[in-house]
Amino acid sequence: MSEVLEKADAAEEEIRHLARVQGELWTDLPNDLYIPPDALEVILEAFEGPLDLLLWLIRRNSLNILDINMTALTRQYIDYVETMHRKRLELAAEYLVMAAMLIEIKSRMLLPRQEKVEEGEEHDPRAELVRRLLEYEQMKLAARGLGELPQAGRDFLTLSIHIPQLAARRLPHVAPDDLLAAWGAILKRASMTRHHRIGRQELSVREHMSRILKHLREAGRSVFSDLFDPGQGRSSLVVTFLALLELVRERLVDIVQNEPFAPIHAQLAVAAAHAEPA
Amino acid sequence: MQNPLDLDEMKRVLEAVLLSSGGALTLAELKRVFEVELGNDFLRRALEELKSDWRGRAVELVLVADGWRFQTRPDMQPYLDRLNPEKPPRYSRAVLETLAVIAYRQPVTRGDVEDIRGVAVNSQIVKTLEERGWIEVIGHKDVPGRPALFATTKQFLSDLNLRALSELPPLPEMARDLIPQEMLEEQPGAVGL
Amino acid sequence: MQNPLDLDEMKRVLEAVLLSSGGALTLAELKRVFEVELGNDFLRRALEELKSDWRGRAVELVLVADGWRFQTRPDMQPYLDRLNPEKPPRYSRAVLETLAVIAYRQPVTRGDVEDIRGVAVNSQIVKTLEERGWIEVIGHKDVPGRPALFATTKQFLSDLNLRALSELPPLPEMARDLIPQEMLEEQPGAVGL
Repeated sequence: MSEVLEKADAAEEEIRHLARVQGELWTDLPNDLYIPPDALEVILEAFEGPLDLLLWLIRRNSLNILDINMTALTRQYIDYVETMHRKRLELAAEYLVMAAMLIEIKSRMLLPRQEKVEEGEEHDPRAELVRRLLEYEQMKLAARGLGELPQAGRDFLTLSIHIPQLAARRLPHVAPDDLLAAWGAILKRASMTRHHRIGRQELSVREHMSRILKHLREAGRSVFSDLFDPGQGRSSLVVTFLALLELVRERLVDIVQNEPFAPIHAQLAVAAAHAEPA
Repeated sequence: MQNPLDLDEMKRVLEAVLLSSGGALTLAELKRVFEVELGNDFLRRALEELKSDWRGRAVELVLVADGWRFQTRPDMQPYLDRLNPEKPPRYSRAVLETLAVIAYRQPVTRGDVEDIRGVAVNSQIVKTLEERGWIEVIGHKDVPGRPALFATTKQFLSDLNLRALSELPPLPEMARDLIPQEMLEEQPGAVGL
Repeated sequence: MQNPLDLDEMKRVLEAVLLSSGGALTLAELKRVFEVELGNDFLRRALEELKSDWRGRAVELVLVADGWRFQTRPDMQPYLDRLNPEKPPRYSRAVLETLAVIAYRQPVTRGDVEDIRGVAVNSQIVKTLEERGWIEVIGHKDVPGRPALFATTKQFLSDLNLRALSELPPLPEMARDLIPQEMLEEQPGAVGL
C-alpha cells in the first residue's frame, strides 16, 4: 500500500509540474476549491478523465479509497464540474455521467440500510465505484511501469552490421541452358520459315569472328598470318580462316595485299574506308 | 569443412549472423544457418557461451520474445544519442494507459479499455500503438457490432526486452488487504482485477 | 565519469556505436559521440586496436570510403544466404533473349537482334548487359549509321562457367529434319547464320 501511495504521490508531482499559469510554475494545488481560473484548464488537461480526477481528489484529501466520504467527494467533484462548465470548457460527457453516478451513490447511502442482496448480505452502494477506482489506479500505475521499461530505440539499439557481399550476389544468375531456352522462345514466337541451326563448329567460328574484330579494333590492322595461332592446333587454324572469310563476307573486315607476294593485311572495313578514302 | 562443426567455429558463425541480422533470430532460424543438423541443446549451449563471452562489453546478447539478438547496453544510450540527436517520441499517459489495459487484460475491445479508463479512447491512440507494431486485432467479440479484440504483439515484448507476457512488471497489488472481506466476497471480480 | 577516458573504455564505446550505427561512421562523427574533445590520432589508435581485437572473428572492422564500419567476412556468405533464402533476381525474358542472340550470333548489331527477336530492343536491355560486363561493342558495321557490333566478353564465359563459346549448349537442330535437303544445299548461308 505504501508503495502505491508513493507512486500516487509521484503522479501528483507530475500534475503539479504540468500546471503553469502565465509561464509561472504553479507548485501548490488547492486545498479548497478555489482555483485560479486560468489554471483550471491546465489542471484538467492533466487528468485522464473523471476517474483520474476522482482519484486525485481522494488522494489529495487523504481520504481512504475504501471509506470514501461520499458527501465531501461528491461536492468537490461537482464543484469542479460546475467550474468547468462556467469557464465554458469543453466538458467531456464522461464527467457528467460520473457526477450523476456520485449523486446516485450518495442518495442511496442516505436510505435506511435495509437493502439486501439475495444472499442476505449488506451491499455497500460505493462498492462498484471503489472497484472502478482501484482498477483504474492499478492500470494507471501499470502504465507508468510500462513507460519505465527499457524500450528499443529509446534505451537500447538492436544491431545490424553491413553485409558487404549481398549487393554483388543479388545479380541475376544465368545458366547456359537459360540461353538455350531463350533462343527456343524466340524461334517459337517467330514460327516463321526462318530456321536457325547453330552447332558447335559454327559457334566457334562466331567466337573467332569476335576475337579477330577485337584484335583489329585494338591493333587497327594486322598481318594476316598474325591472326593465326598454330599452337592451338589444326582445327583452330581452319576455324580462324572460316571466321575471316565470314567477316569479309559480312563486310566487316577487308583483306588487302598491295602487290603480289607482299604481306597480306587484315583491317577493319570501316577503318579502311576512313583511312584510305580512295 | 563444416562437418564436424566445433563449438568455437559455431560461435564464430552465430556471432556474425546475429550481429548482421537486424533483429532477433529464433532457434529454428539459427539452425537453418548450418548445413549440418544441430540439436537444440547444442545450439543453446553455444548461444549461452557466446552470451558470456560478451559479458562486460557495451553490447549484449539477449533472449527476447522473438528470439536471440544483440543489443546495446542502456549505459551506451548517452553516447548513441549524441550521434543521433533525434529522440524517439515519448508516449502520452493516454497511450500508455491504453497500452497497459491491453497488455494486462488482453484480449480486450476498445469498449473494455474505455470502461476501465473511464474515458473514450481516441482512435489516434489505437493507431499509434498499431503503427508501432505493439498491438494488433486478433479477432472480434461475438456481441452486437462485433468489436475488434486487441492483444499485444511479439514485437511489443521484444521492444521492451521481454520474453513473455509473464515477464511484464506484476500489476501493483491494490489495497486488497484493506478491502473489507465482505466486499471481496460479494464481488469476486474485484480480486482478479 | 568520461574524463579522463581510458583507451579500453573508449574502445568499448566505439564498438557499441559502430556495431549499432547501421553504416560507416567518419572520424568526425565518432568524435561527436564523446563528450570530451578527442584528438584524431588517439581516436585512430583506438580504432586500429579495436580492429586487431576483432581479427580472426567472422566480423571485421574496416575503413571504407565513407568511414569505419563493421561488416561480415566473405566466408560468412553461405551461412547468411541459408538464413535469407531470398530468390535471386531474374533477368526478364527480353534481356535473356537479347543475350542469347548476341551469344549465339555474335558479332551482331542491335538491328540484327531486333530482326531475330521480331521486336525492338530497349536500350536499357543493352545497358543492363553492358553493365554486367557480359557484352561489349567490338566495332561498327560498315553500313549507314555505322551501328555498333556487339559480342560477348570473357567475363560472360567466366560467369557462366564456360571455357569457350563452343561450350554453350548446342541449339536444337529443329530445322534440319524438317527442311528439305535441297534447301539446305541451296542456301548454305542459312546454316552458318
